[in-house]
Parts: sequence; structure tokens; C-alpha cells
Amino acid sequence: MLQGIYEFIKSIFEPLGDYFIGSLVPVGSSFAADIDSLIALIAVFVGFWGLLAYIAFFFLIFRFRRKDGQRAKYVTGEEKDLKRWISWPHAAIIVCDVVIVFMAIMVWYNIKQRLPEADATVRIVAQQWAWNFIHPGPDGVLDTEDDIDTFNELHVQEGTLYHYELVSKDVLHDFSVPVFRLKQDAIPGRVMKGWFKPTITGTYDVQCAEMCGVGHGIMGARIIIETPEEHAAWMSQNKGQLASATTR
Amino acid sequence: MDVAKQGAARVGDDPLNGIEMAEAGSVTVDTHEAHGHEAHHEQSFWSKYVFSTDHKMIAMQYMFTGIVMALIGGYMSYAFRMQLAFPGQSVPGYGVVSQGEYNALVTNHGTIMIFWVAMPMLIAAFGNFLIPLMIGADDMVFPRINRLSYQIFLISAIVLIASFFVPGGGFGGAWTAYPPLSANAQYNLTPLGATFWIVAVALEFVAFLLGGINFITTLMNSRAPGMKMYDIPMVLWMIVIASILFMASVGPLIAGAVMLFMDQVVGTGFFDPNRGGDPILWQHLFWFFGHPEVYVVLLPAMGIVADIICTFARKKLFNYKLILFTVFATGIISFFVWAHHQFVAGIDPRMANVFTVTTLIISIPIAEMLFLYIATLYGGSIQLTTPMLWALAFIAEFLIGGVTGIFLGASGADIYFHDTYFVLAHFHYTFFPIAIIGFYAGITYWFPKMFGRMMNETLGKIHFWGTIIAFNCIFIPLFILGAAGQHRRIYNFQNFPDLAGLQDMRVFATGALIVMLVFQVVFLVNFVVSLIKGKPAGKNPWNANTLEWTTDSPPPHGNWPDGLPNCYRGPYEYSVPGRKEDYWPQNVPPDTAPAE
Amino acid sequence: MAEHEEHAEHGQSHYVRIWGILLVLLAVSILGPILAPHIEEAAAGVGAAFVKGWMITIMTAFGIAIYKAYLVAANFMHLNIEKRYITYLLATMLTLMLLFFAGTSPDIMKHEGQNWENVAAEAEVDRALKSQESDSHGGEHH
Amino acid sequence: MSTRPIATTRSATGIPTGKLAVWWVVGSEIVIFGGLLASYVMHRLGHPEWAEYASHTNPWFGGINTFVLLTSSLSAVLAHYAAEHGDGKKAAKWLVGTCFGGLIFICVKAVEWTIEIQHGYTITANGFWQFYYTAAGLHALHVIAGCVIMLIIANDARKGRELHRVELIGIYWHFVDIVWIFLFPLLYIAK
Repeated sequence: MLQGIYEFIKSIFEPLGDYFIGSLVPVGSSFAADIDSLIALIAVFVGFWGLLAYIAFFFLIFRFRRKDGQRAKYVTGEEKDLKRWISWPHAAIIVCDVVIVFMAIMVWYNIKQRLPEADATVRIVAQQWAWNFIHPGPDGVLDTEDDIDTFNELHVQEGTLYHYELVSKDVLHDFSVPVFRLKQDAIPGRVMKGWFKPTITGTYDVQCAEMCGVGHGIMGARIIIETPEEHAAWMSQNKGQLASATTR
Repeated sequence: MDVAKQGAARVGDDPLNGIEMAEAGSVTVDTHEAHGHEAHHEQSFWSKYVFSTDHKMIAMQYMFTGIVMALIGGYMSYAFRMQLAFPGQSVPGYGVVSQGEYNALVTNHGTIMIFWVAMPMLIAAFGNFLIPLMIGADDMVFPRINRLSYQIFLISAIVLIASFFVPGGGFGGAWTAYPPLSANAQYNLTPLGATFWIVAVALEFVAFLLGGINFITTLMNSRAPGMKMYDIPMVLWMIVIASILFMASVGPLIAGAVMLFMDQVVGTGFFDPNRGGDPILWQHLFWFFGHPEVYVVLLPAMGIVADIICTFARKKLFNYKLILFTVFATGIISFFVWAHHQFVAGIDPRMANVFTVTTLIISIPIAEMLFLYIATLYGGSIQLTTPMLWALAFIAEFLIGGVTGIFLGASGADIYFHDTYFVLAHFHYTFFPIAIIGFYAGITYWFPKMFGRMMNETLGKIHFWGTIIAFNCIFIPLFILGAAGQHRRIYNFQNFPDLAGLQDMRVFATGALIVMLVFQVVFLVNFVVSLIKGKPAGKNPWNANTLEWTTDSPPPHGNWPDGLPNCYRGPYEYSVPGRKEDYWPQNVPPDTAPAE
Repeated sequence: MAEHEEHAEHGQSHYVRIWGILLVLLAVSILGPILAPHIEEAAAGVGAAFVKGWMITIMTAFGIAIYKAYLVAANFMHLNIEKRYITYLLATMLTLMLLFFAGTSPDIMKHEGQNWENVAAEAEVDRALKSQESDSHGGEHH
Repeated sequence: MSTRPIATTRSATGIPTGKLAVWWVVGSEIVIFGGLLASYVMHRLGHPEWAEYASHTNPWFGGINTFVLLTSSLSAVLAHYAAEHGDGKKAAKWLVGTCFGGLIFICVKAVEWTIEIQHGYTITANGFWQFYYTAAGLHALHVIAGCVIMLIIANDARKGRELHRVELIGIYWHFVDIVWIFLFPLLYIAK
């Protein structure tokens, strides 16, 4: 049922989310629209309250500007009829907060807590200041002969659900793919797991979003999202070989 | 607090009992004379300006150090913004910004602006200046500890600046200093810079712990006779609550700083995963302090704004008690939200849900506080003087900072916004109102009291509009850049094909920054000119109620040479019906029945 | 202050008495882990097998530490006759540390959680336990 | 000290200013040690292998030091008792006694650490030992600082001046004692 409520609220804000964020960055993964809609929902809620506050603010400044011979009112703010101007918005804000919390947690759960069944797993190894991507190869399994190891180039297939295993060799890094709306820190000594499912094709940025030293500003990679045919072609070209050996 | 008991006690009456007599001793009686006597002495330059124990002089020292550090921080922002707008080109007045230098600049810009500008200017400068004056005391309770606090602070500032000139250059691991990058010279390539940085920060904490103890005890113990809990001006409440928050939250980070220092210097592995340590631990230690720290700097600015709004709207603060409770609530909840800075930084995803809820909860008292401030304007007689403009601008700008925070507190949206320019623009919309607008509001309001002369209103307004408009022009584009996925601390976005096209906006923001920095010259000119030739202010130029306006401007040593004032009513009794004047100073005895 | 006189009556002998109690407690806390195995055996003998050695150690170590701290705070620091809110202040600080522990331990104390695994720490635990085992097989050090 | 401000002599809370400040110092110290010890406990519970490392500490050294600190605390409280009754000379004597306790504590610590370091248990040996040295070292710094301040106060007290400060340093000293009361089982006993 929760999922139903979530889907309903999301569907209301989806076009707006697409307008706010989708117009700047392509919507590239199965959960990107969820995040965009959440952002739109928050924007509408806080925008409403912010606007209201601004209207009240500027109205009061204008209405009660200094006029000769007119004294200010003496009110303590503890009068019932005045206090309700505070307590009603207060209650309404709590309601808004509850909705935001609910939506935020649903999105969070879907992206970070849940780990849906994967079609393939990629290993992402971050180091100062580059990305190594280990693709599972045609057999879809990591740590086999046909793994494809690339450098600063991640090849994925549209419509395939990937798990990632994120590790770091030295310091903190952050695997950030704006088109996926995905971000996860890589922590030395830990394996961070997660998932994504590309829904468009093209070549986009992978960024490192955690300060990682002098070369942090050049630590970008490209993610290449291919159609199944293109992906198969790429795999057969590089099968079993460490592509990184040639590009490195 | 049983202040009521000693409500009517006069100065010199000893409210202490038993053993405590030993402390109060004979000093109470003759202090007046001692002060009067001293005021006539010519003090040497050193004892008057450098090694002074007078709270006003220490406040000035903090303030001017803060201004110098703000100029340094502003210069840094100029250098790295120019690099972003015109990558690789030589920046006039700096030179070519290399990658390492860029990192060091952004790191130290953040560190300086928070620890060496916001804290000394808002808490230490205004706290030192206002607390004794507003509670009707002659000084802080521990003048020498106060002096020590400033001296340690000064050393910490020098150490930080020195970190730029050691081999390897300044520390470039972001102001959050996440290990292993910050712990290991092999990774950060600034072995000495990183150590200087952590030492400077730790020293600064010690300075503010000493200062904080002083503020807290002074407000708790040394209020004028008759000043009850709800008679304390809001700004003092907020400064002291901020000090308490600081004191209660900074401990783990001091422990963390010791551990990080040991990692850097001794070679331990507290945060080194290869040797049984855990880098995530630092993040928790840091943010357990880091989030309350936001409120540590926010609250004093909120307090300054409260006092100014009341004075220039000639209104009583709207529901003083409720505001106070929202402050308490904010303070308490601020300890429960820290991990929202770490949503995607490797904490267990289940914990993120808890921290999302607490983060959204904290928005409620803050929103309520802002509503109450806006409600204070209702029925007022609003005079748009320069301090009032700054105070109102604080509310207007902080509102944006507040509402954009919701995006980041909601875990789902934070996956996308974490560490983008959206975050950056968000916290500049909070910290700029706090540190800069709050400071300008305070300084333009209390300048007459500090230096005995009025500031120039025309120059003040030019400065105000130039700063505010330019400020919005800097950061609104950055919100858009953040929404487009541009992440922080990158020295050249041309390296990222998807981001390279947004260069116009960066150039625009940089241009606005330069305009804003140039407008600060107006302030400095106004400051210096008013200092020399401003109109004499008199005791109470704004017709305000609080006790500091009842003494001379600037207050002499000992603040009230003719005897300390008593307090008879709350601080915001403006426009009381039936009185000729629309203000009613706290120290004026009631003309009819005795107060309360 | 009435309480104050009462405490003055206790006088020096009161402090010495508290000190005596503290020393006894100290002795117990040192002997605790030494005696723990024996107590465990004895308890098993009388049918109280749920009493384990580590329980005794924890109790004698931390239970007594808390009680000792209480004695010192109440009697030597005079918290018992101090204004109430000083106690609240100190209790608040302690509570904050519990809060810090509660918020942080899921990431630090545990080495595995939802979608993450601290492989370095696990490997370290493994390695160290193995080497300790082989050490103790190789010959007792102590 | 004739220039002590009137502010210092006021006491709206009913607690003398100096004492109130010391309580706040203690409060801030609680969170400093609390942060360090909380970090230690987290690691300790997550690393079963640390039990073996901890077994190389010598509880007798720790025990002797606990005894020394407890006794010095007694001496500090007796100094306070004397000061309360206006006997500055006696208070000074007890304070010097307390300092002597602190000195013994540091000496025992020095011997203990020397032995441990000779056995290869240095600060970089492993996780346990780094916490061991850092926590105990931070505590030892507090002991040293306390001793220095105490000597200054004892010197004043001897001349019958600033007697109220005897209680203040006493509170601080007891706090240092309490920290050790917790460090002792954490570092020496729990195995």
C-alpha cells in the first residue's frame, strides 16, 4: 500500500521534476525520475511556504513602515488571536514534513537499501586519481577469465540491471553519475554495494565527488551506455583481455 | 535559576553565603574606587591595546582579527573563483592557480570563514562586547582567561596562515579533512600543511572553550540585580546557548583532532583501514561537532537580528518565551542530526532514515523562529536604517538557505545533491547571512556604542545594496549549476565534458563576486571615516532599551563608573501604552508601583 | 545551608571512610578477573551454571567503576550538596556521549551492514586471531 | 587581584563564579574523554582479537596507580576541608601531598610504559596500543597540568590567599581521578 501511495504522489510531481532537473541532466536510470520527482515535491512544498513567508514579510514591512505620529502596537505575541498565526502554519509544516520524510525514505529505500536481482555485476576500483572498471564479460560473472578491465571508461548496456562493488585503493572517492542521479562514496577497506539500471544510451560523465587529493579535479571518467548489440560487439572485441593494458 | 530571590539586592550587598564569602571577600567594596582610579591612569600602549583584560578591548581584538581573516578568506575566494571562470589563466594579484593550490585555497577559505571569521566575529567579538554591557556588569567574570582565550586564538590564526608558507604548501583536503587523505602525507602531499592545519583548528577550539566558559558563567552569575531569566536580551541568550552547544559538541572532535594528529605525526593508524582503523570514525567525530557548529554560529546572528528588529520596529519581540523555546529545541535537536552530512559517505543506509527524520524535525523550530521574527514586524513602526536593512536581509536570505536545506536533509534527494554546488550554494545562503550579514547588522547597530560615533547612513546603504544584490547574483547561478550535477572542489570543469558548457554561469558568478568584494571597500571606508569624523553618538542614539545604551559611548573602563545599573523590566518594552517615550530602558525604575 | 553543616559534621573521618570503601572496591575490581574462573566453577557446582566468568569480570570492572565514580563525584566533588543543575549538566554531557555511541557504532563496531562490508577490518580480525592461536599453540608466553 | 571585576563576585545562580566555571570545564572534559573512550569501546567490541593484546597490560601497575590517585583525591578533599576552615597552611600541605601523588602516578606510568615499549608494545604496534597510549597519555597530561596549577594554588594558600581555589582544583582533580577510574577497567581489566 505504501508503494501505491508513493507511486501516486510521485506521478503528480514527475512532470515538474522532469522540468526542474531533467531539463538540465538527462534522465538516465530507472530511479532517476524518482529523485527528480522528490526534488520537485520538496520544491513545491518549501516554495509554497517560502513564498508565503516572503509575502508576509514584505507586506508587513510595507504596511507598518514608519509614519509620523503613529505609534507601534504593544503586543506580546502571547495573545491567542495572534498566536494562531504562528501555530497554524506550524501544524501545517509538520504535515508537509511528514510527506517529505515519507517520500524521501521511500526513494532512499529503493536506491540504497534494496538490492534487486542483478543481471550483471561490475567492480569499480577508485584510486588516486583514476577509475578502474572491471566488467564481468560475456559470462556475466566477475573474477573469471573473460573479465574486461578498463580504465576511466565504463561500458554498460541499456536496460540491464547492474550491481556495483565499489572499492578504493587509497583514500575516499565518490562514484557519482549525474545522469543516473547516483552517488556513493568509495571507502578504502570497505566494499560498498549498490545497483543501477541505465535506461538511455549515450556517453556521459562519471565524476569523483569526494575530495581525494591534488588530482581530484581531473578524476573524471566516461560512462558509455550501449544498446545490447553495441555492447555485445564491444565485449567480443575486448573479450578476455585487459583493455586497461592498452589504454593505460 | 533563583534570581528572583536576590532581585532587589544592590551591588555590594553580598548575595553569597558561608564559605563563598571567602571568595567575595573584601574586593567587592573597593572595586568602584579601584576602577575610578584606574581610569585616570595613562595606560601604556601595550597594556591598553595588546595585553588588555578589558572585555571591550578584547572584543575589538577579536573583531579586527576576524576582519583581517575575512579579507584573507575573501581574497582566496577571489583567486579560486577566477580560476573557475578563466581556467588556467593567470589571476591578477595571485598568479596561476595550480591544482594543489586550488585545493588549498578552497580548504582554507572554508576553514577560515567558519572558524576564524564567523566564530570570532559573532560569538567572541559581540559576546565579549555585549555580555557585560547588556547584563550591567563591569567586565567578564574572568578577564585574564578572556585575554588568554584571545591570545590562543591569535596564535591559532598565525599557525593557519603559516601553513601556506611551509614546504608542500597549505592543506588541501577540504575543510572536513576526511582521512585517510588528511592523515597520510603520502596521499595529501602536504605533510606540514596538514599538521599545521589540524594544530590551528585544535588551538582555535581551546580558545573558544575558554571563551565559552567565560560567556556562560558571566551570563549565569553576573546579571544586574533584578534581571531575571526572561529579562535577558535575546542576543545574549543565543550567544550563550551557542557557547553551550559548542562546548558540548566539540569534545569528540578534539579527541578526533588528537587522533588525527597522532596519525599524521606519530604514525598511528586510528583512521587507516589497512591498520585496523576506520576512516568513517572521523566523519562521525567531525560531524557530531560539525552540525551543532552550524547552530553555534547561527544563533548569535539570530540574536543580533532579534535585537535590531525590535529596536527599529519599536516593537516588543513577538512571544519572547516561544522564541526562547524554539532556540532550546533547536539546540537539543541539533545533536541528533549529524549524520545527514554522511548519507552517501558510507554509513549504514538504515541509519540514514533515522537522520532524515531528525533533520526534518529540526526544520520545524527554525521555521517557527523565522515566523516569529516576521511576526514581530506586525504592528510596528518600521524604520529602514542601515542596521535594520541588514537585519531584514538576514531573514530574507536565510529563508532561502533554510528551505534549500530541506532538499539535502531528505535522504532520497541528497543522493543527487550531495557534494554538488547545490550544497555549496545552500550553505553559503546560510553562512553568508550568518557571518557577513549578521556581522554587518551588528556592527552598524553597535558601532555608536563601540566607538562613540555614528556611521554614515548613505555609505551604509550603498554598501548594503551592493553587497546583497551581488551576493544573490553569485549564488543563484550556483544553485542551477548544482542542479545540473556540477560537484564541488574541482579546479577546472573543462575536464568534464558534460559540465564544460555551463561556463557562462561560472563567469557570471565570478563577476558578481568581484562586484561584491569591491563593495566591501565602501564599508571599510565608511568604517574608518566614521571612526574619525562621524557624528558624535551620545548615549542612546537608537532610543533602545537594553542596558548597554545607558552608559557613555564608548563605555569607559568598568563600563558604569558611577555605579552599575539595576534592571527592572524586560529588554523589549517598546511603545508601551501610556508612556510619553516609545521606549522604556531596562534600568529606569518604575514610576508608579514597584516592578513585579 | 543545612546540608552544608551536615556534611561538615561528617568531617575528615567521613572522607577517610569513603576512601576506605574506594580501596576495597579497587581490590575487588582487581581480584574480579582473577577469581572469575573459580567463581564460575563454584557456581556451576551449586547448579548456577548461568553465571559465567565474563559476567563477573564485567560486573567487577564496570559496575564497580561506575560505583566508584559515583562515590568520588558525590562525596569528594560534593555533588550531593551541589545545586541540582550541575548534576543535570554533567548527566547531559554523558548522555550526549551515549548518543554519539549509538549513532556511530552501527558503522564502526559492526563490520558488515546493509550493502556494505568492512573487509579490511574483517581480514584484520581473522589474521590476528589466527596468529594468536598459532602463538598459543607454539608455547605459552605468560 | 584588587582589580577583580564586580562581575566575578556576583552569583545569580547561587554557585560561586569560579566553581560554576570549573563545573563547565568538567562538562567539556567529559565530552573530550567521552569521544575518545566511545571510539575505543566501539573498536574494542568490534575487534575480538584486542582481548589478547589487552592481556599484555599489567593490572598491578594500573592498580597501584588507581590506589595512588584515589589517595591523592582524599588528600585533595582534605585540603578543601582545611581551606574551608580557613587553615591555609594545612590546605597547602595537603595540596602538596596531592601533587606528590600525581608525581608518583607519572613515575609509575613512566616505568610501566618503558617496560611495555621494551617488549615491543609501542604506540604503532596495533589498534589497542594506540588507544592505550593516546587515552592514558591524554589523561597523564591532565594529571601534569593539574599538578602545576595545584602548586600555584598551594603557594597562594600557604599565604592564606585565594583559599576558595583549593576547592576548585580539588573538583578538577577528582574529575581526573574519575577518568582514571574508567580507564583502569577499560584498558587493564576487561580482557
